[in-house]
Amino acid sequence: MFSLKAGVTSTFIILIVFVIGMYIYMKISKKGMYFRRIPGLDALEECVGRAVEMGRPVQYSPGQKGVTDTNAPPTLAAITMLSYVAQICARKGANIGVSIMDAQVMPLVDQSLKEAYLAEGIDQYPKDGIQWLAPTQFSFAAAMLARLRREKPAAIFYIGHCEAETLMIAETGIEIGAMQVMGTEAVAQLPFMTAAADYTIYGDEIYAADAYLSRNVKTMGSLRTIDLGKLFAMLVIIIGSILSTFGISILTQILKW
Amino acid sequence: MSLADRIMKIDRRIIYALIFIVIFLFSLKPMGIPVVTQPWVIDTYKLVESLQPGDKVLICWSLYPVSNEQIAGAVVILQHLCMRGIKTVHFQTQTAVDLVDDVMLNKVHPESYGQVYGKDWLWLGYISGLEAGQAAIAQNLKGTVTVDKYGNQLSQYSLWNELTNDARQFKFVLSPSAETPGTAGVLRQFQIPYGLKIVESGSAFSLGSVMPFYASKQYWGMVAGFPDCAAYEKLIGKPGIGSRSTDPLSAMGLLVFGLLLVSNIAYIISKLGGKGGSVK
Amino acid sequence: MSFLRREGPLIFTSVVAFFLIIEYYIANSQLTLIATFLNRSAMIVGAFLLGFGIINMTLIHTKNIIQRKPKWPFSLYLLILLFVTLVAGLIPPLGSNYYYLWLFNNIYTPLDPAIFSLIAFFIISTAFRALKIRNLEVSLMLLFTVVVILRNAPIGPATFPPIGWLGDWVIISINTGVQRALNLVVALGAIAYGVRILLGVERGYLKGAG
Amino acid sequence: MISTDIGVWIGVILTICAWSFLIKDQDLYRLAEYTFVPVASGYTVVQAIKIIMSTGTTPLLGGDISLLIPLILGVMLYFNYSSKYRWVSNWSMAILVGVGIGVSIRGTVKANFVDQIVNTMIPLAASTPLQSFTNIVIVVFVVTILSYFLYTIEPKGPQGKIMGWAAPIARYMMMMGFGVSYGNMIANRLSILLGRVQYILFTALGLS
Repeated sequence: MFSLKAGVTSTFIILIVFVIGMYIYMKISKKGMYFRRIPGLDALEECVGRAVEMGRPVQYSPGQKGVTDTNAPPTLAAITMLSYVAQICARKGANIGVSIMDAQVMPLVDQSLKEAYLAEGIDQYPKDGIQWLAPTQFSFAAAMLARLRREKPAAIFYIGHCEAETLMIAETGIEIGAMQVMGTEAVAQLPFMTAAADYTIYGDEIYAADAYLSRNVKTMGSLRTIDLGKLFAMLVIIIGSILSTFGISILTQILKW
Repeated sequence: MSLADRIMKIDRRIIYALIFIVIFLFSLKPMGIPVVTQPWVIDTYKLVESLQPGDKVLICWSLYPVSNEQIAGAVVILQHLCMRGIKTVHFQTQTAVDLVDDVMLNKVHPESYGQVYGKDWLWLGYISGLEAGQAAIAQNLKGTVTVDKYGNQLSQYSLWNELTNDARQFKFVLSPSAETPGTAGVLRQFQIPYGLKIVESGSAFSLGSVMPFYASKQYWGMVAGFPDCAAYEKLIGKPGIGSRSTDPLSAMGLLVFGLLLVSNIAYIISKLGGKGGSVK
Repeated sequence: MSFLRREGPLIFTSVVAFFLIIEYYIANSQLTLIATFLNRSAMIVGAFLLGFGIINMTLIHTKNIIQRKPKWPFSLYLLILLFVTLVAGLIPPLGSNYYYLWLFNNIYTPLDPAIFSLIAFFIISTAFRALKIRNLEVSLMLLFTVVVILRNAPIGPATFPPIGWLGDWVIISINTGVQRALNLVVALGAIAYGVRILLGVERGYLKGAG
Repeated sequence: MISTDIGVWIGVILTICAWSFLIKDQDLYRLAEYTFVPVASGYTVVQAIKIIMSTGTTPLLGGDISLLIPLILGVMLYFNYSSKYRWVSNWSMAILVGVGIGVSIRGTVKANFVDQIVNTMIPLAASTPLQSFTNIVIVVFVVTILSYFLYTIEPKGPQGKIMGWAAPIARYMMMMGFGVSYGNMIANRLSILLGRVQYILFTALGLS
């Protein structure tokens, strides 16, 4: 009745071990754990500060996907980071605008802006700045480029799942002289961010934003588990390729079990 | 401001104008720059040549209408298939409207080879579920679809009645692929369980994902981008979109190379000049 | 009340996700039914959310028109065209009548690649500005970009065969290695992030600031 | 033969309007933008209504009472506009996020983690020397770049020393890969532009 499907047994075990490991590390992690610097996350304050000095607005976009498919994690991570950026804006008095492509995130964006402003003791949050520009990739890009030229923000944050429109936004951002922080889990877009943006948040660094910015002990502990996962992957790859050089495929068989 | 600095701070509209001029000029006046015929193109050509008239090929479209490289590759292979009198069955994993209509009716023109819809080619339309949709077609073709894209009962077509539920009836699967599940899905759903040959129509990107499997002959062949397309068009003696595109692409490649060269030379000069004295 | 507002939805989230994850691994027809139902429900609820977008867009442009902001006639044009498209789409047969398909095929279909093609210009001007031999990192990027550009221009391999061979090799080896490593990294991050949301320790979603 | 199809010419005009972004002609571009956005929005709304009808109301009227739940949840979303009863919509968002997190965790572990590891366990000595070299490069690249993304290893002690060596090398490797992607993407994007140019020259103007 409750039997495992074929070919996923080892995956299931890995997932369970991972979850248990995360739970344990979240319990035992202590304050003052070492954490590598992430320049893109350090730059959030600086970018907003520069926008305030120049008297120009801040532009934020949480990527182009919604929350019901496999792109939910980057989108939610982008909304987490939005709440930090909005809080900095509220504190420094910067005007923030949010551009949205997938209407699914609208309630979440609205709520996180509201609560970020409340946390700084401000009742009125910039509701008019939240705009749903368009629902498809290139109609969104078209509207976003026009909005950037119109409003001339001094800081652009483009974080979340994104595709080809990244470079259009980045290049227009340079044209209007904005400082740009971009981050994505979409590996194919990282080269363009590296070339065009001032700060790039690479791959899974976008998921670490909460732990990194809040120094929350629990979430920091869970990052330790990710490190162990990476070490596990490195080890298995090294041992596995050495074994397969000699024609032994036992590790492959175990992982495909 | 020195010349080097001026080059580095050039108005980008000059670059845009250069791009426009080069691409329009070379589209209008092709120079006939030669292309290399890659081994995977020859393999694809030989595979189609080895088929008998009346053999069947499955085409799994996994892209949107903007992927014109992949579509161009599929068009030239489909033209070759039509020439050889081979029957094709199409389905698509993306919801884009009228994709195959556009490709088959406006670009391949099967009627000019004497092919008739329903007898020589069939369009099953959009199959939902991405890779699950591919799996359904592989395992249970007859049970998955009952009407074609136009909403007509499939049972009235002679080609449909020739088909069985065995995926091995297809001589190979052609996969024009730019989106998920694409050729990776075809590999998992058709090649590994049924041992079908796969031909990919992709772009230069496909090379990275295809090569390991091409070496093990799981992917039988490939047309990767316009240059391969042009080479294939030469093999079947029917110049088309590929041959028309290679010259502008060559010219643009050289233009980009030149621009990068100029910007770096300017950069070096301004660096060297900067050491000697102040540059204003 | 607090349970209905915050904890309740959070627990509901975790339960829904738990069923979907378990269903992937365990063969059980009841579980599959539940998972299918949940997936379907998410599709339906997600479709409702588009209303938020349309309301937002309509409000913004109505405001532009009422306040006579600069270029307000454009806003009027947008609202009219939105209305026309919606009406055309809702005439039966839903989403496939002649007028709706005409709008789609003659406006949407050419504009999509037209906007897409702007990237061709941006990608070259970005390369012109950013790819300079500033330091070893950027120089390496420049070097490999140039190799692949020359490999992809048909004239490159045709006049100088080694460039074709080298270009193929870097795509097969170096690109594969980098992409695979980054995919692994991203996958681990996403899994851990998902688990953190299910355990309710992540700020942001429904938890807000503070 | 110059085209006589009005649709083709609308396409050409809109394409040129879109390209006018490059030379800062605001109104022409705005025309393209304000034409594109409502049509795309209308299209998406019609798709959404189709989804609600085909997976929701039609089976519901056919007797599947359970579908009342998502339809009610969908309507509950609109409590978001009320400041007092806003929390009601949290329940609807919960099912969306739950499904999103669920489908992303379940597929990712296998497809993007385990399968990627399996694909990277390749023989370091293959049939040809070139193939062996390729395989070694892939394995070395993957392992080095993974080490760069370790967050919590302190840069001291023996493991810190290794990290200190590996980190810059990993960055160089990533840059090489990014260069390859960049070069590839240039060709790809140019082919999109070329498609538009050919549309104007050959489809509309009928040159050949």
